[in-house]
Amino acid sequence: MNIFKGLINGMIAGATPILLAALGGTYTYYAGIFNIAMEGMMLAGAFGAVLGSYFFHSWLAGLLCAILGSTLLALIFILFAVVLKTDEFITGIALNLFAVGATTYLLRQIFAVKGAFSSPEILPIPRLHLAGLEKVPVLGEILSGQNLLVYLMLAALLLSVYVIFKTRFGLRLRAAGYNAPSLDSSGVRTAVIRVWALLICGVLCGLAGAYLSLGYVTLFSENMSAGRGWISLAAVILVNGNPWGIALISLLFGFTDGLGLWLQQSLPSQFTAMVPYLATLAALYFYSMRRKRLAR
Amino acid sequence: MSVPFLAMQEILKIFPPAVVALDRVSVEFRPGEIHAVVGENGAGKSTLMKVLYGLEAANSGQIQLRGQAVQFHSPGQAIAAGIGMVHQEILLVQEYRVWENIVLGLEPAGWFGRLDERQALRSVQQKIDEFHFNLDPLARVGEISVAARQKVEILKLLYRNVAVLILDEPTAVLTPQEIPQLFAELRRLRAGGKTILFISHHLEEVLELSDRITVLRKGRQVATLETSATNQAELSRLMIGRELARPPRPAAAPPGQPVLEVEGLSYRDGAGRLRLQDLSLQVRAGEIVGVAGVEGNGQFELVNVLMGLNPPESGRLLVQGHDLTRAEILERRRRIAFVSQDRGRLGAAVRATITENALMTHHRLNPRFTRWRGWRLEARAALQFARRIETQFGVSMASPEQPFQSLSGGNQQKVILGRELLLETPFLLLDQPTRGLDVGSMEYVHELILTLRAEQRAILLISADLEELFRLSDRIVVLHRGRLVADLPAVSASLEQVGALMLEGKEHPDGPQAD
Amino acid sequence: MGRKLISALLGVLIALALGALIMLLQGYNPLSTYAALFSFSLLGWSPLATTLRNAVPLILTGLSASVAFASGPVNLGQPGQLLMGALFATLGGLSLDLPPLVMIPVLLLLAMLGGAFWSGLAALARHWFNMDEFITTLMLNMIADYFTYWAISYPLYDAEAFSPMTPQIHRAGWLPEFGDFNSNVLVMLAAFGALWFLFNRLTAGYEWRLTGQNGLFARLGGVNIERNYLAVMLVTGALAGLAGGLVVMAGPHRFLKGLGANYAWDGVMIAVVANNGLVGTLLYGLFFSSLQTGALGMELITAVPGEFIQVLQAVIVLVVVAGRGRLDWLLERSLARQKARERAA
Amino acid sequence: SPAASAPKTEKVVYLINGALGDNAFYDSGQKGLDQVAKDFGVETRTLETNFDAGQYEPALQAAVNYADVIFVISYGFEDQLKEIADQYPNKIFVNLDTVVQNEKKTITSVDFVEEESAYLAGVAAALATSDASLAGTNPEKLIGAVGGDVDPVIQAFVFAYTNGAHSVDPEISVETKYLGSWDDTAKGKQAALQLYDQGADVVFQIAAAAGMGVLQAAGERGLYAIGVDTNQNDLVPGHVIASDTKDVGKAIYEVFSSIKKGTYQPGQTLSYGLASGGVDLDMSAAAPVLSSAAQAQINAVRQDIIDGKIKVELYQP
Ligand SMILES: Nc1ncnc2c1ncn2[C@@H]1O[C@H](COP(=O)(O)OP(=O)(O)OP(=O)(O)O)[C@@H](O)[C@H]1O
Ligand SMILES: Nc1ncnc2c1ncn2[C@@H]1O[C@H](COP(=O)(O)OP(=O)(O)OP(=O)(O)O)[C@@H](O)[C@H]1O
Ligand SMILES: [Mg+2]
Ligand SMILES: [Mg+2]
Repeated sequence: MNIFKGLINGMIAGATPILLAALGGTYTYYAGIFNIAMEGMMLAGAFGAVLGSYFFHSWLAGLLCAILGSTLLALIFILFAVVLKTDEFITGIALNLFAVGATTYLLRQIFAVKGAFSSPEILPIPRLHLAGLEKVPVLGEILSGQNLLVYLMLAALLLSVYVIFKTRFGLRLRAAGYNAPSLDSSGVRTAVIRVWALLICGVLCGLAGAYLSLGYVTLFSENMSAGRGWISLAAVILVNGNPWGIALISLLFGFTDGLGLWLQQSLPSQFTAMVPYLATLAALYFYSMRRKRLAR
Repeated sequence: MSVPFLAMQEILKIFPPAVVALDRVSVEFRPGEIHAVVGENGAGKSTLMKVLYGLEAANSGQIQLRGQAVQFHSPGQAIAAGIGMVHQEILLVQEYRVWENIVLGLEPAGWFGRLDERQALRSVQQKIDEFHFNLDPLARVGEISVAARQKVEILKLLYRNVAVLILDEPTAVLTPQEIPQLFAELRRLRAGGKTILFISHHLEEVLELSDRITVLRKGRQVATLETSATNQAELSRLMIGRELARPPRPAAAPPGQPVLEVEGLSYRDGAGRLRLQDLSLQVRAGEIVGVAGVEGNGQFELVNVLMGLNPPESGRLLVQGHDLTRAEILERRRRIAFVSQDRGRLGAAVRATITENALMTHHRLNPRFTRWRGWRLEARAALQFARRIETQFGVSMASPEQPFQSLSGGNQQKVILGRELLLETPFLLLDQPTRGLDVGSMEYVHELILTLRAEQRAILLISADLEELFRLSDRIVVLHRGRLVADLPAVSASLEQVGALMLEGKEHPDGPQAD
Repeated sequence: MGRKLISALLGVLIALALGALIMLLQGYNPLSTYAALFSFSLLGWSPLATTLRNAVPLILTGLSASVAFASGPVNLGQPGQLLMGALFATLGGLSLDLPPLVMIPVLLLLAMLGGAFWSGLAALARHWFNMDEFITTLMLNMIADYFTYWAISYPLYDAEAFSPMTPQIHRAGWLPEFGDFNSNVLVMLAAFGALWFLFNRLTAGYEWRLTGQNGLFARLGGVNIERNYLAVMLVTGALAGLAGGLVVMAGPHRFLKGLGANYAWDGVMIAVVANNGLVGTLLYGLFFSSLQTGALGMELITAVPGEFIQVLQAVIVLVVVAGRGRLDWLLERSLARQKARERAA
Repeated sequence: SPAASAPKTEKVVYLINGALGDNAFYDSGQKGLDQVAKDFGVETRTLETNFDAGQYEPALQAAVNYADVIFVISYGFEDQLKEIADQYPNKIFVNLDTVVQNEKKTITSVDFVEEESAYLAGVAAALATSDASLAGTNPEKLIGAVGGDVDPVIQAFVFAYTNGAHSVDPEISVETKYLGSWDDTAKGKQAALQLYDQGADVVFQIAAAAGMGVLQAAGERGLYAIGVDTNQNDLVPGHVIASDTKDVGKAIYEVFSSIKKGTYQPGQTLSYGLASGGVDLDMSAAAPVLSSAAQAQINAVRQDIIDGKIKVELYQP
């Protein structure tokens, strides 16, 4: 039971940052932006979170600074890809490099440390104990007591489904991706919609980063996004931006990540570490085959 | 006279580096008139309207609406001021339903920006009823006819309560039967007080519909006339600067052996829909067969199956007796030359050089262009070949090494024609080879096609322009919903007859119907 | 070409100026920092040799990305292909012992085979299952990382070592050095020449380029798109693999942990700033190598942290790419303005 | 005369294969270096190569161009170190944590006997997991370890840790998870959480920066961890029972002092075990977790090892 609960909790923990960032990617996906900068945005968010929490002695300030950090990257993306019309792929690659360099550089300049920065002064984002949920049999233990950001992630998921498919903004957002000239000639500037999409993506990636550095653990380490932004991107592309599909893929990834560590009892650790990536490939395989079948 | 309703004054528009699209054009529009703008391809008609609609910024000049100088930086501002535009190429979101497309940008919304679907549907239905448009607001735009899409575009503007409607070549995509219906709708709108700016190449249409006509030629405003005071000959002279004399069609030599033989060809698309159904067709040497049909009735699929982009479900395809039904594309290209309607997508790699574009296919079929058993390209031969196309087809270019995209549309088409004709294939598939060309280039291509017929080549010509079909074809076949519904000798067929077949799939329709 | 060069130089200068601004804000002296940076990478034979030597993997992975992108496939798998190339070369170097004249070419071939094997997996996944190489190559990077790590931790582990690494390969497989200069540069130049010839003179290269610009057009022109896709993936994989082989054969002469750490996105980055041009990739590869090589010296002399170079590289990429074409655009616009003024007068 | 041949010692470089900021191994060396700079007034620089094999040789070259004395943690570039040391026989090379010797025998190696302290860590873990008075412990005889990589040094740690635990109670089993990463803290935490879920009460982290996640997991679960390399007992107060320290800084300081004093001899291998204080199990904390009885028992084992009464088995790969 404990072990099962541990696996479920591990799955939630692994899925949260990926799902948050991927939801951000959904907005840019529907807006017709090829956004690969989620990795960098997440990292900037993680750094901002620690910075804010440490200096203002408040996790809320940390959360805000996380959003600020990744939104800053989103703004650079906007400047180059939307205003100056630089290729989006290139902008994304450069921003990812920039995020790694800049956070490492600032870590050294601000905290005079390298590698990782941890301190009791960094206040983590609290867990939420929901009295009502705790009483639910079996699931209660899992449903309650998760990190605040886990609940925020759930809210973001539901809100995104609503915003994208049920609101005026959502209609325009999807039109921006389907047919930008049509939207423009309808009197809505596609560029403005894209700016909003990127800003929302920035906010969500900021939350994802905050979860990494203030939620799951309480410290910042260099490159701590560790490829999760890429997995988010893969998730978005895999299911064509469908938020429910993204949730599924994120959970799958979170699950296999934890499973990998379990499998070490019978396999060398290098092979178990491959499991999430193999799972992503498998998901891609099934998805491609399904698409192929549908096409026939 | 008092202040004009809407006036464009001294509009100058130069596309970098130096294309003067509009050369100090001044036009006034009156309230409640249908004002036609005519001119050859590239005369600047679309550009003028785009400037008015806030899609392009003029270099100088100004626009006055009811005496007030206005400046639109985006279509949104133009719409807010009561000016709306239906583009030459229809701009709708295919994935959306009709009502979604109509309200896009001006959606009724409730709390938290929630899209008020019921309210939206109600207002859309109201507009549909008000203007007697026959449309289903819940239909998906990707699945309705072109004429219906155009109605959606017009409704979209009416939903925004614009006073001025700009229609850029609205008849280009319609069949002869659909045009009167559109005109009736436009007249109704005029009666309701709307001002309509109407762009067309077709002088008969313009003369029938409009109150006044502005003629543009090479970016200059040549004249603005009362329709009642002019005629086709005068307009045509103003547009082209000379009288257009149609050369008589050379008499056809008796056609020879069958070259293209299509037997019972069927094709099903990815979604399982039957797109081509039991097609049988022959084109003989020295014969031009025209394919008529409303866009989307299988032309696209026919081209794809003939060229080997999609495998047919059943049936056979033979050229000169060789079975090419399942042949590799390269194998087909030994016997089929292909000119597509979409130069940028199918006909060329626009960023590559002219030489590189000219060489395509030849580099595999003609050993002259390679050395080392085909492994290495013979650069000099390729260059000479490009030069040959330049002289033989009268292409005006600075150098064969310049990017293909730096050529004008007409010259691009000439390079493509040169490449394909010099393949010396017995059969040619021409898919709207004059689309987007101006009158001069169009004449050239037409003559070339007739010359090819004289050389005993077999030609299948797909065109949306019925006039072109009648002018060039020996026989006309009609595609309707993926079936060949008629095979008529061109001399004895009438425009109305073919139009009816295109729309209804049979002759003598009981009345025009869009969907 | 002239205008392209000017716009590139201008971009780099603006980026360096932005870097100087950051340093000023942080209280460093930009002039002495840049002086230290370039004197440690370019001034003198030994720094120059180091720069050249470090440039080899950058340029080869850059060429791999350039050729792939220019021909269509989005091969982002250079890091993994490099590792597999290095592993294959190491395997060969451990198990074979031939005279150097045979040994070196054999190991280079093995390296290319390793890279091509890895990119070939992605290509086949696309060919058979229609799986997007953009994602498969990314995933295969991670898998190659762990796989090679396993290989050097267990089957190939050097019993005398303190961290995961293989024993040294046989001496015959070591690339000869001429003074400070390592002959890996010669191999890279040979590969560059061959690639340039292939891309610009051979029928295959012509087809790849036109497919990259417009695949449908090429397909209709009779080009065998599928076969070319496979060929491009294999060749670009082989290039990245060669990079890995050269890293082993020129440097530590064994496969050790962290071998490909730094080349993760560098190849793609260089291809992107060079706009997928081969010559541009060569030049930018040298330039980025001089930045990376000089970073250590900069840190030693001026105490500006080496991470600064990473920031600077990203700024260069953005400025150069955003600036590309902007010069043309400005020029054309001013011409149009001038003409408008003439007409209006 | 010794004065004439006294080597130059104005500039000192500390060159490491990894990166500072691990709160542990590399940082401890940095502390010693800072002390050297302060006490002897020499110029010091630290070069990090971030586990990037491509940087090893250039960094080494830059180091010899700049410095007179080079302290180096040379995992991964032992070959290059030997070569360079042969080329520059007049420079002082001190290799830390492993034993490396060049042909000219000029490299001095500092070898830490990590088995001795890890053995003690095993003893501590075994005592803790069977101590019912510690809050949260269960009767299961299971302890855990989280390693960064499967490499010989980490395996040596685990080997001795296991032996130490068995010396207390042979029925105790040791579960180990490897992260394949030295900096993914989230993964470190997840691995530790799984070990706690399996029933372990104590987890020994041997994963540098990623190990921070292990310590935080202990805090979250109200269970126990053992830190590594430096004293990490106060990082998560009340949950780190001890730290297996490796005082790289002390070694740097002592070797540099010997150079200054003129007692330095190149080519030696200096062994830093429990006896010399190079490695230790540090239980001091603001609020120590282990009972004084347990501490006394551990201290007794330490003394036995120093006195040679207990022979700690060395790991053989
Ligand atoms: N974006 C552009 N950049 C450069 N030149 C352009 C651009 N758009 C139009 N032009 C040029 O401006 C001129 C006028 O074009 P415009 O589209 O207004 O012609 P048109 O009269 O609408 O022709 P058509 O009947 O083919 O629609 C042409 O020479 C065209 O090539
Ligand atoms: N959309 C466009 N974007 C950029 N340049 C364009 C565009 N359309 C046309 N041009 C350029 O404008 C110039 C004139 O084009 P246009 O198509 O009007 O030529 P034209 O005078 O009609 O010649 P032709 O009769 O051969 O078609 C060409 O050099 C072409 O490259
Ligand atoms: Mg037009
Ligand atoms: Mg034209």
